[in-house]
Amino acid sequence: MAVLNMVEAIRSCLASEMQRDERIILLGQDIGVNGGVFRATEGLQERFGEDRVVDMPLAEGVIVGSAVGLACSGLVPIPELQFLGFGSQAFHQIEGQVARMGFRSQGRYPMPMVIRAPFGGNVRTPEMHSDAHEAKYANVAGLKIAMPATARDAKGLLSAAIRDPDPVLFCEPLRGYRLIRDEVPEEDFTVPLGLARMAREGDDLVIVAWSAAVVIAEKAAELAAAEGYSVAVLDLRTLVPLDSDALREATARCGRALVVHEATLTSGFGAEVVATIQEEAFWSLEAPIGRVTAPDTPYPIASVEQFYVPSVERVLAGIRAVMEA
Amino acid sequence: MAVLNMVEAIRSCLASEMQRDERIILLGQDIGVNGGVFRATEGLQERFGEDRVVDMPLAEGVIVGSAVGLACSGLVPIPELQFLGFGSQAFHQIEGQVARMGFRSQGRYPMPMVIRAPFGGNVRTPEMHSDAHEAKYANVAGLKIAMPATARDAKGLLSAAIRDPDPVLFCEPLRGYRLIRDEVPEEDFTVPLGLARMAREGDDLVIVAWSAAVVIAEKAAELAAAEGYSVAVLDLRTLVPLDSDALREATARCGRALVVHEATLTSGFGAEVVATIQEEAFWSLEAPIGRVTAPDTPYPIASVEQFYVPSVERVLAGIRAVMEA
Amino acid sequence: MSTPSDPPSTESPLSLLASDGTLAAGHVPALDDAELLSAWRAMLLSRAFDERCFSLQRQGRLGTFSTVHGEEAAVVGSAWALERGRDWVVPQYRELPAMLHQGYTLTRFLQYFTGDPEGNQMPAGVNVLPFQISLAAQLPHAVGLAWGLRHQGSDAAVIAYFGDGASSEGDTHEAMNLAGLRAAPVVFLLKNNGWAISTPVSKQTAAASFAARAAGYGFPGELVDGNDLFAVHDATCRAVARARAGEGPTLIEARTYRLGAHNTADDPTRYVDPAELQRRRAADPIDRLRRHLSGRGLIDPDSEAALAAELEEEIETAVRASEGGPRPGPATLFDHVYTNPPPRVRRQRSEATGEAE
Amino acid sequence: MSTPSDPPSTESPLSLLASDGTLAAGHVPALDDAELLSAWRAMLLSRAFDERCFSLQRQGRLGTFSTVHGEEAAVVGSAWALERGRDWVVPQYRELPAMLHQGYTLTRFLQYFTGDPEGNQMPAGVNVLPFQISLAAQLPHAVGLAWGLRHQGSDAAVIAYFGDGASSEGDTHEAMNLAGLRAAPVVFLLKNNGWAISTPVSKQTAAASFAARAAGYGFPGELVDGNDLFAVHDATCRAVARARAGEGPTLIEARTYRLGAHNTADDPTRYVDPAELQRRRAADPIDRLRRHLSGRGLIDPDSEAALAAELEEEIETAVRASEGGPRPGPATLFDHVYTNPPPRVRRQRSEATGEAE
Ligand SMILES: Cc1ncc(C[n+]2csc(CCOP(=O)(O)OP(=O)(O)O)c2C)c(N)n1
Ligand SMILES: Cc1ncc(C[n+]2csc(CCOP(=O)(O)OP(=O)(O)O)c2C)c(N)n1
Ligand SMILES: [Mg+2]
Ligand SMILES: [Mg+2]
Repeated sequence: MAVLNMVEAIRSCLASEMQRDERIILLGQDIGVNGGVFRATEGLQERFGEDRVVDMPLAEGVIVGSAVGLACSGLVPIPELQFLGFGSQAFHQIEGQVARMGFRSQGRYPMPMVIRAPFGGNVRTPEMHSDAHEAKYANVAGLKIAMPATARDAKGLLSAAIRDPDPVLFCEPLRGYRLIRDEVPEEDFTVPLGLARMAREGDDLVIVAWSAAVVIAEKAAELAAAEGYSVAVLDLRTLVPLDSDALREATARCGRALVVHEATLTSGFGAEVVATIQEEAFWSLEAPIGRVTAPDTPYPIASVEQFYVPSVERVLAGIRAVMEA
Repeated sequence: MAVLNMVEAIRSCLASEMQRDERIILLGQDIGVNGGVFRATEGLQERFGEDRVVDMPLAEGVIVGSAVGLACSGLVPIPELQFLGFGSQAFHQIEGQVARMGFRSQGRYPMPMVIRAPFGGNVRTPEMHSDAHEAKYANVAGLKIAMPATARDAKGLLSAAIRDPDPVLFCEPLRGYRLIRDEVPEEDFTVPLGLARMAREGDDLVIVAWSAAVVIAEKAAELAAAEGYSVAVLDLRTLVPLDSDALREATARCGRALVVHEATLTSGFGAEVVATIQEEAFWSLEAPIGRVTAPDTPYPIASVEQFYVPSVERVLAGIRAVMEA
Repeated sequence: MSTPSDPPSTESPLSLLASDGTLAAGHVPALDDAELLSAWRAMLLSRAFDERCFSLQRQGRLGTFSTVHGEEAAVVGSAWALERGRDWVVPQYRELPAMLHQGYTLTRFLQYFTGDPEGNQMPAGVNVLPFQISLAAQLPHAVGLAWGLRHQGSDAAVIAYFGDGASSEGDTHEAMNLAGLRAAPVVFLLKNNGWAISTPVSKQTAAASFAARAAGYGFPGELVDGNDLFAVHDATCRAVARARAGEGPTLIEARTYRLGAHNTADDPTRYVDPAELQRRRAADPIDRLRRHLSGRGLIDPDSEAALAAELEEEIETAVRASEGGPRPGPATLFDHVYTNPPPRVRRQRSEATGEAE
Repeated sequence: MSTPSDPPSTESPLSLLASDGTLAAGHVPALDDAELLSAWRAMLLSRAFDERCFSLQRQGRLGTFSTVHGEEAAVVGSAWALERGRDWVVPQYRELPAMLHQGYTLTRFLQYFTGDPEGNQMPAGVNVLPFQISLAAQLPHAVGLAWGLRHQGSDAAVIAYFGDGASSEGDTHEAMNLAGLRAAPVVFLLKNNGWAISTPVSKQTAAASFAARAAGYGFPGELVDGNDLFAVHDATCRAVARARAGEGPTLIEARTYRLGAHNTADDPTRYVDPAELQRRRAADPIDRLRRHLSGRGLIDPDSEAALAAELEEEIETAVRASEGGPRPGPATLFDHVYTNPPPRVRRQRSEATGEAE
């Protein structure tokens, strides 16, 4: 198996899916000649032509909105938002259209669409490029949301998302594009949507995380081991569907849980994880579930982002707090 | 004290605030000659002139976006979204601009703005008019969110929101416009943002709700009394700031809690309430906190909305489930 | 007013049918007598159906809806340029006759507005997108649809309807700009009916015409008298021909007038000047076409009365067919939301319906 | 190219300064010699500062930023039509000279791009909105600002900068349409620099010019040679005069060219044709103005060298002033987010900073 970083895994997945299914069409800003600002689509226009890898004008609303129409015509569009933060410009199309068209048309126009969008901190971007908006989309009924934390999952979940008949928002961690590297099977495979991954086993406490926060969680768990705490890390992989079985089982085993995410605290998806755990495994809980998140402030200027994005130290402190509660 | 319905309370509040502060300017679709599609601004254009009550073109983005500029010029804009559902068209301006301008400009351009927006079910509207999107906005750092459940609070919170230097999203329950009627002081008063209201006292279980769901909760609590359950109803009034003291105290007293809201379950604001309660009052909890919400599906056609919006019966069943857990 | 010999204009509306019912000298209509009579029939059906639905709504038997009243020539004239089964209609919510032209039925409309969501499901072969409540949100869809059809080798044209109000939304701009870039086979049919609820066009834009906007996207725009069936049809036929030939989009602004309320919840007496309404009623597109058809001897009061009775019957049949269906139940909340529902949604469905997961 | 005697055009760019540095016959520039030299100075300062910042960025001392390189005439020519302290600048992110004209400083710019958010705080009296990263989101703000100022009796003009890419956003349309309706005193200055990152204008729109869009909003649009200081200045002065006189907005499309990378993270060799770049370099606006000023004897190589040294010094002073300030700490996450922070945010601040709530 080849070791790939996440952007390589995504690129190779897109290529093989496009090869497999000629209904697939990519659209987005700077994805053609430039190969995407992070090179996720590098070489694809050369290979599949300008008709299937389409440079779009600078307007997120119509990048997503025209994808709705492309899907109605029978194609499988994969629009790219250059950054998830600019998905807000397309929010009405995602929330009001993509997520509802199947329902509205009573099945006549399903939306087999994947919206790809990078996000996430600690890469020194300008304002609004790093924000973790996943909770806002998780509250949109009709969407599914994938947030891979490994290169292997990036490929397997992206293939699954493309083949899934429902619309999927596929969030890619900017920091992971180069830094997350792991073994990725060359052959065709999918990772089913809705199945969490136990990234690390442990008995005392389970950290629930997704996307690049899983890496932080794993490091903190490692350090906690030195303090005598056996900490598991559960990578949700997808927020919708949410793997409540895995949440229940991990909590039943550990009795204590901590959620870690890059998004702001209030109404972040961590709240849903907490609510689900206490619904599913209330009687197993030995302490309040902790949350280590960004504060309730906008993503800041790069010079202070290390105070904003949950760090290994803050997660470790969170582990201690839950363990000592 | 006069008994007013909610739309009357809002209208009279807007009038007295505009009288008090000539920097206030209202802008929105159909708010002038027509007085707003629900008559919330009836008579205000006649009284304050076309320069202060401005009929806007049909574009939510620029209704909110120009309000940002009006605020930069020193005015106090009160944009109206005809329906909260169409706030999605302005999401980038609310999330990316209104909520961040004070931070971005490091205090040079605060946003003393109130965005008014009706929403809520059981009024037989067409698609997208009833959706409860509050959780999406609660995840936007920099905003405050008010959701009154009584006519008195509508006036008192709206005055407080207008005078608050931070931007406030003010959500008004469509069903309450005519049906929620109570005593509203004629004189000037404010209800502070961030202070929940104990709408009903009780010892066995506390229902946490906001906006029109409070009315449903009160009715269910009444019925539960007949079954021997003493049920309190805590009206949050504002989601941001969140009154965690009130949540802690109510849970400490009752030991059991149930959240009720019109929005969809997953990543709804109920999750934040659950997470906060278990953080603040874990050791008082005698049973898992329940959630009675809409299912994770888009707001449906009017003929089946009674199955979608939490009903008195479903809340009552929720009470029983938590009590029996 | 411009005449058939002038080039398409964005300032002076194309006019082919004078208010006295005479056709512009030299204009040979593309509609033959049979087609013309079918258009006439569709306009009368629309008017009669509006009235029937309005009264059903007042009796509480129908939900809130918007009539076509006054805009029949704009909708029918444009739709009659399409070929059913080949071309596509992307509606807003006020274009029922265009949907019917494509194979949608009165019964489904009534079903939908009495509360059965299946009424918004277009049967296979009916090339229509669902009603769109979010103003202008359908325009990006129309462009994507047109682009996608062409991508797959079709020569279909897509007509997208929207209003003067919807024109102000960002979606309209983004969609038109993309359409120009991709030379998408789409006809943007802007029905300027004077109002967006209570907002007059004068508060919607300072532009002299909406049609002029097309130049800013690199394709032609044309202003037409929207109460003139022939003018609307003529302009749309040319636009559809351009679309099929791969020449790209066209924007047509059809100036018409909303003779009724915005919808059944609206009270236009609050904001419409009665004298203005009187003047506009005198320009009713149905009356104008009647004068023309009578003048040519294609109809007379007897034949019109017979037709009216036939339409009444058709409407009654539809009303009866739409009634007595099963009341939708809680499963309706869930069906078609997801093709593969998440387990949580399956559980919610089972809780709501009592059915197994 | 159109000349001063022609009416403003949206098709043929206004050109006053020929590439050989000669001024169009009959044109009397509004800029007197002193103003002209101050504009020249601002252009050279911008170029030199770009170079300095680029190397600071490469050394890791500055964050990602975008140079003005190539667009100096467009920015300076337009900003020099404004009166500092009276008029307003609403920037995107590539208009530093216009911000400096209003009283913003190099030091603040460096502060901001080395990580101190206070660098984006405009001191009182500096009539500038903050940098805007969300493309076109500033245009509704500019319209609201212009409207609000006028509402309060001011005769200030607001200039809003944006690019060819940003023009495609819905915000641009909504803002222009509202500006027309409210006759807002705003000048929309579209710098068409040929690129939106790697996307050429030919993939941004099918329109022949952006300036033509103004007609669709009921106000004038004008195309100008954006590398011609005099043309940009002349058109902006007329637009500002209109704004002050209550005659409403103007759209100016300044055709220029991005001679550098999109920003310090971009590699334009992936998509820019080197031959094209060569051609564009030959049309550098600074060289053109140099020829003009030399021809008129206002500068010579000695004076330019002296000026360059002076600018170098000014830049070094700013670099030094921006250094060694306190590193921002966790309080920076919280300050100014809310004026009255919710208790939860107060607690988060106290946890992050160790300070009392
Ligand atoms: C995005 C959005 N904003 C607001 C509304 C509420 N609304 C419904 S119809 C309407 C006016 C529409 O006017 P126009 O586009 O001219 O269409 P018409 O009704 O005249 O056919 C408004 C404001 C909506 N449905 N969608
Ligand atoms: C709403 C939004 N979408 C995408 C981006 C990412 N982005 C940053 S600059 C840029 C290109 C901008 O081009 P243009 O408007 O022509 O301005 P220029 O950089 O040429 O001055 C893009 C796509 C953004 N900042 N904002
Ligand atoms: Mg209209
Ligand atoms: Mg550009």
